[in-house]
Amino acid sequence: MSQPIIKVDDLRVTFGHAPESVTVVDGVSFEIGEGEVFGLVGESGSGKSVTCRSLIQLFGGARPSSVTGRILFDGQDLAQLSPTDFVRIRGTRIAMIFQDPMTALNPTMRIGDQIQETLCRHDGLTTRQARLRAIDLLKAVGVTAPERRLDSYPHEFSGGMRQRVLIAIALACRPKLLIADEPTTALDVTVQDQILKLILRLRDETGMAVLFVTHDLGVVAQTCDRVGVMYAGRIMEMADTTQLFANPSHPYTRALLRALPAHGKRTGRLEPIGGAPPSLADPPKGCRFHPRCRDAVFDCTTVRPPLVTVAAGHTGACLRMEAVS
Amino acid sequence: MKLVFFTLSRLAQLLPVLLGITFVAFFLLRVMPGDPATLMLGSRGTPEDIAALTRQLGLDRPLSAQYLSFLSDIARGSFGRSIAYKAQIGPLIGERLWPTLALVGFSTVLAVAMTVPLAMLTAVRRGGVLDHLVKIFFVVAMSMPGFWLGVLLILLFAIVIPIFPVSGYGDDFLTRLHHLVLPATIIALGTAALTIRSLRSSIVAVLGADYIDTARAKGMPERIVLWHHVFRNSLTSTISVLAVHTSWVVGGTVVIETVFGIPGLGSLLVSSISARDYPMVQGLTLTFAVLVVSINLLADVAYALVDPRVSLS
Amino acid sequence: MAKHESVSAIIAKCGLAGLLMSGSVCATASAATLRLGVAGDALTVDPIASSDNPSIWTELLIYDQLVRPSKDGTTLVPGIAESWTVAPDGKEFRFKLRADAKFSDGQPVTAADVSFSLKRAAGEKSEWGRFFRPITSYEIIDDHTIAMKLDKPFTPMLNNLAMFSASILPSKLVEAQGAAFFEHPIGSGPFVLKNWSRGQSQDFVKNAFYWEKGKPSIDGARIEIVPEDNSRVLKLKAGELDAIVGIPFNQADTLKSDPNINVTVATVFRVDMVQLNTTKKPFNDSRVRQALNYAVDKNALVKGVLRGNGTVANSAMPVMAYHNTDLKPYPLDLVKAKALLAEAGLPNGFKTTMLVAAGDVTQRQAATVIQADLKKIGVEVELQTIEGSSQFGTTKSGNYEMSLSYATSDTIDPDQSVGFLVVNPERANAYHTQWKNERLNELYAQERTTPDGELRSKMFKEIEVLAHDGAPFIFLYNPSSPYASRKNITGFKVMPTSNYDLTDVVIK
Amino acid sequence: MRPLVSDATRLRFARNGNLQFGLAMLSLLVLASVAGSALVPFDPLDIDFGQALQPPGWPHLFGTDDLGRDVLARVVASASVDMKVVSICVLLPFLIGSTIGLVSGYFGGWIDLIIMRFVDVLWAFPFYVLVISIVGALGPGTGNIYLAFSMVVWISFARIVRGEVLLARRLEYTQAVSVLGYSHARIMLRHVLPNVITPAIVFMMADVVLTILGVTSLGFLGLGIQPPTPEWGVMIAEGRNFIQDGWWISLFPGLAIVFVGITFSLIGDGLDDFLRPKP
Repeated sequence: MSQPIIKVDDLRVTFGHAPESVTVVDGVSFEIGEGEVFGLVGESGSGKSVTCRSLIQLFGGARPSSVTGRILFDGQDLAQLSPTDFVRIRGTRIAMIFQDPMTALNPTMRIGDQIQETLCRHDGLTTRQARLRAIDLLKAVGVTAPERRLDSYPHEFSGGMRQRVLIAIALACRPKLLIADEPTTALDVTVQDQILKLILRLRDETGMAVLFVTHDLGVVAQTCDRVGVMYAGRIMEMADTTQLFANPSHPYTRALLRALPAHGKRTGRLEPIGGAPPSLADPPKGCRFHPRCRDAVFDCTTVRPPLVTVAAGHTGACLRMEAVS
Repeated sequence: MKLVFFTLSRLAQLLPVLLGITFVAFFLLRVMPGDPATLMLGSRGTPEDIAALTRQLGLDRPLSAQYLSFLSDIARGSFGRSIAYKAQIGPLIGERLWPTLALVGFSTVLAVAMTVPLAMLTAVRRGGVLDHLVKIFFVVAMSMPGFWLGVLLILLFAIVIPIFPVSGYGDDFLTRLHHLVLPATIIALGTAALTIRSLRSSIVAVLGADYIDTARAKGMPERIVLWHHVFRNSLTSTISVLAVHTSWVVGGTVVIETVFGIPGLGSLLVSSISARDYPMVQGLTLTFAVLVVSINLLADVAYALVDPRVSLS
Repeated sequence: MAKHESVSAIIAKCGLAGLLMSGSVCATASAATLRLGVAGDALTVDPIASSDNPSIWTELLIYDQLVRPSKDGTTLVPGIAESWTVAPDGKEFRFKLRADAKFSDGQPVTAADVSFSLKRAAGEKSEWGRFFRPITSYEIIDDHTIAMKLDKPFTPMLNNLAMFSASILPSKLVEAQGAAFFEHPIGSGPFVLKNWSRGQSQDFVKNAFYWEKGKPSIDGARIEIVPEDNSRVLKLKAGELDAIVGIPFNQADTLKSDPNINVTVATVFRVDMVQLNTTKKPFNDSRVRQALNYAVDKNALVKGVLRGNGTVANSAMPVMAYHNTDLKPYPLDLVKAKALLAEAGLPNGFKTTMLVAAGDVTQRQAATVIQADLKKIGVEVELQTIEGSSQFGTTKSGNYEMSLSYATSDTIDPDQSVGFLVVNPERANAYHTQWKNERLNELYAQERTTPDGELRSKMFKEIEVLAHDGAPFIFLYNPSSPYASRKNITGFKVMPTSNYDLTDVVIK
Repeated sequence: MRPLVSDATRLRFARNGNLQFGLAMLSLLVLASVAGSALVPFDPLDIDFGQALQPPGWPHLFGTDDLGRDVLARVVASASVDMKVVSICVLLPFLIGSTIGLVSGYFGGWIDLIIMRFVDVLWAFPFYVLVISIVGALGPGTGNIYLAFSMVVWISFARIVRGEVLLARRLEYTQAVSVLGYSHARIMLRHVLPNVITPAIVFMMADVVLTILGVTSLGFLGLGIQPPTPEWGVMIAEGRNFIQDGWWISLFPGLAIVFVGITFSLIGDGLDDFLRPKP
């Protein structure tokens, strides 16, 4: 792995106040190297989105009551930054694209203005310069006739086109890290494919790192260099993508893989595993997966399994790792 | 061009409503117990008098024929003759229309000026001290009868601290504005009490919208996010919220004009009712309804101007 | 043009200043215009179609009459006629018009205008025809001299010619324009109606051709319609008005303590009463009507409602010439009232309604007191508020049971009031009560042909007694009329005939 | 034995400050309406010129009016008058409007079309204009006030209930019961109505606030309840003429109206939370 651009260490995010507080992200650590695509995969509610939103400190409607841990970005501790300093990092060095392109663009603003806004702000371009640059960006993300489409409104675009626009906006100021929070979930399959290829191509061109959040292992296989599997706010297993698919060591990962209809072929979503994800308000003691784990033993219900190295660059959090693998 | 087309098509949609309005205004007086001629003349009007007035008002013809001639009169801009003023109703209403429009316009401006910033602030800092204070203030404001507040404000700001006129309407723009400050404020308070809550919740919704996250993720400072993104998008809901309350605002002028002696449609309505000037009352209810419909149409057009999705779809 | 601009500039400045300071700034800027607050707007300015006071008072500013009441209301003085003679047999009146009398358009007032106007006033469409029909022919002697002939003597004739309905109109214009004339009326009175915003204000400018030299001394007047009594008082105090009429009695004392305001209590020819519709049961029974009169505590009304500004009325007549001062008002006597009701077959009283003018404090107070008083003899009164201007129309149509009202005299001779209030059939059929007394009608016919003097005085006194006993009204009181002006105004006066005179007004 | 009120409900109530406070204010109001005249030692109709325009103090806590009547006695006496009129003016449109909305939404089709066109048209007439015109034409009096409010306000309830019915119709249970072959009336009353009426009930509380303003406005304009019956709007109108030397005549009845308004705003908000718990 190349030099890490971002290093997350023991991230913990809690919403609400005791006794009704919910810790949504509970001790997550990972790092992403320059030019690397790191995938976070897991069921909905496993804390993937909150994890990546913590990196950019945008939580939408609900603000967490506490965020602890260290986030080292490009040698800088993001947790130490004041909100105003953080504003400077967003859009310029860390950019983010969201799940639903249908709602992520401002409906009352022309596409061009939405792209130019960020250029004028961060790169100090004039409106004219920003417009030319916006045309280039739209071209780069594969929007045809960008000159004309700059003056359109979002509702005149298809979903895929809107996601391209959002990528253009995210990439406008050449960020070092792109956070993509399920960017293709809301799109249909053919468009999904185009968008994934676009992200990879742009990664190759710019050398940025990508944090790619998805619940689709097929997408992971196609896109990510390395992947972390999240369950109930914790990372269960982390490995190179090929390694993970070839040699999954955590029962949860294996359950996920079993649920894929045809291994390695990206066709569908995860099929549910028996049982339901636990409530984070009252999580199971010990390993959080134990109530649904077919290999669980008594210790699993009391001891929190530490993250241990299985092989080079491959870690897992399971007490029975050796036993089961 | 699209906007013109939009306006015309909305207008076409409104035609049945306008027709319905004439229908209601017409039958409002016909469905009342007793016949209009007797009501107007009183119980001692001689049978000949009643017969003559009945003929004069065309009440001896079938209702459908009366309604048709009522419609054709309106089409020719005639509302009939006022009993009290012994003159054509149209010009009398025309004269009184402007003070009411000014009052509605001014109070709407004030209501917007109160609603937008307060709704913004309370939405952004929801649960805060200001949020609670504003909420309490407007629950109280909504419960205050305008005529009572009018009396108190006259005492306070026209007598104890004489900075506003006691009543009446000025001769030129500035004096009129001066005369309208207190009445417009009262109507605006009532309106804002209704609008501020709905606007606050729609701003809260906008604040939670994905595109606001996008804007923030772009590195836009909070100030710009609020004014460029939140404001413009909540403007559409401001407009629709205000449009919903138009009829309340317009209706509010009736009592307030009477309190402040403003020679508008509302005070004319009240005095015409006391004077049993039924044709005038009929013309005025019609005018009020058309006014509400027109303002709603204006709101629709404004909505289309602000939100590109409307006129194009 | 230049003048026009400067006027609007001044107005604009006033507006701005007004926004910053207060309304009173405007007063000093347009010092020569009197701002007068009144309660109601005129309905028309056609003299023969008016019977409401606001219309009448407006007409008296615009038009002149041949003669007019003196300011103390005791005699008649020259109007547009500088002199007149009456034939000894009372059958001919000869008027000499002022040579310099002109209408506000500069055209002279001629004898032809006089005969046209009075014929019109006596005509079919006139509400006041009976007042002028005794004149059977006119003789235009020259441009400025006219003689009127009567078949038989008619004592109130000269008084009637002093009424607003006898206003002299420019014959050519009225004939040419018809009803449209009254949209922009031309008269020879002291003021010209320049602008009329219905329900809001009337703007008058002074008639440059007015015959009385040096008058009016103000450039114009703006009459503002402020229906609410209290608002009118407040606007005067705030300096938004220079003068007001119709001050509620409770405010008169408070106003007197204001150092910037002069309050005057005018003695006017007015009587307040409750009209009783004698065509409706039980008001057709005189015992019931008398019972009501016994039940109302009029002294309390004068003390509590009028604050002492008035006297208890003994009959339906204003206190003026020939008034019967020996006649005692109905005393408060509940026992007698109940007995009378019992006699009439209503020992437990009855339910009824009473019309009350909206927006008039005094009327409302009086109505509430009367209501409480009548309840004591079992008469339940439901009040119905009604716009003052339509109260007349409603009672005229007979669509009422009781109506709290009042009457003022437009002349200084009691003939008008008698004819209006107690004679039936006449113009108002005993002020819409439909009460009828043959002896009274006879006396009315006689007094009209009897020359002024002791005999006529006796007749009027008997008329009052008859009205008192017949009781078509609950007789209440003869109120005075407080009016007020700011200290910088002099010469503003309310006449005994209740209209206001603006010709002598000076603004300092 | 099963408790009448479940623990969850009790907890929801315990946490609902708006509702508790509103109900406490309401009980004060009810007390004043029912027993008020017994608590004040003056007759609201007693005229006494000697006591005219007494400022608030002892024994006239709220002062006296221009005719020497005790303002407190009148304010309290008005409570029963106004609250009775307001209740009827709210209940009648609620019943009429909810029924029409239920029928309109349930049957749909041309019935719905005609009713909703009519609602659209009536919607264009400002509330005050229509109420004042109708009462003006019919003449003052409580019966005519009820009629006017019923004619005007039902449209709000009809709209709300119809909208809810349209939502409910899509839900499976109504489709299920209609398969069972119940009569329309039974489905509407037993199955649809309970599921759609809550928003109408919540709006009814807000409507009380609008109605108290409407009813007292009529009184103020002289079109409502007629003197000498004490009524807050009439009292304010009467006191208006004495605003300088008798401000208390207008002030207290106005405060009473504000009190009613706040009471029902709180109850409305509280009921909204209570009946429609949000996730």
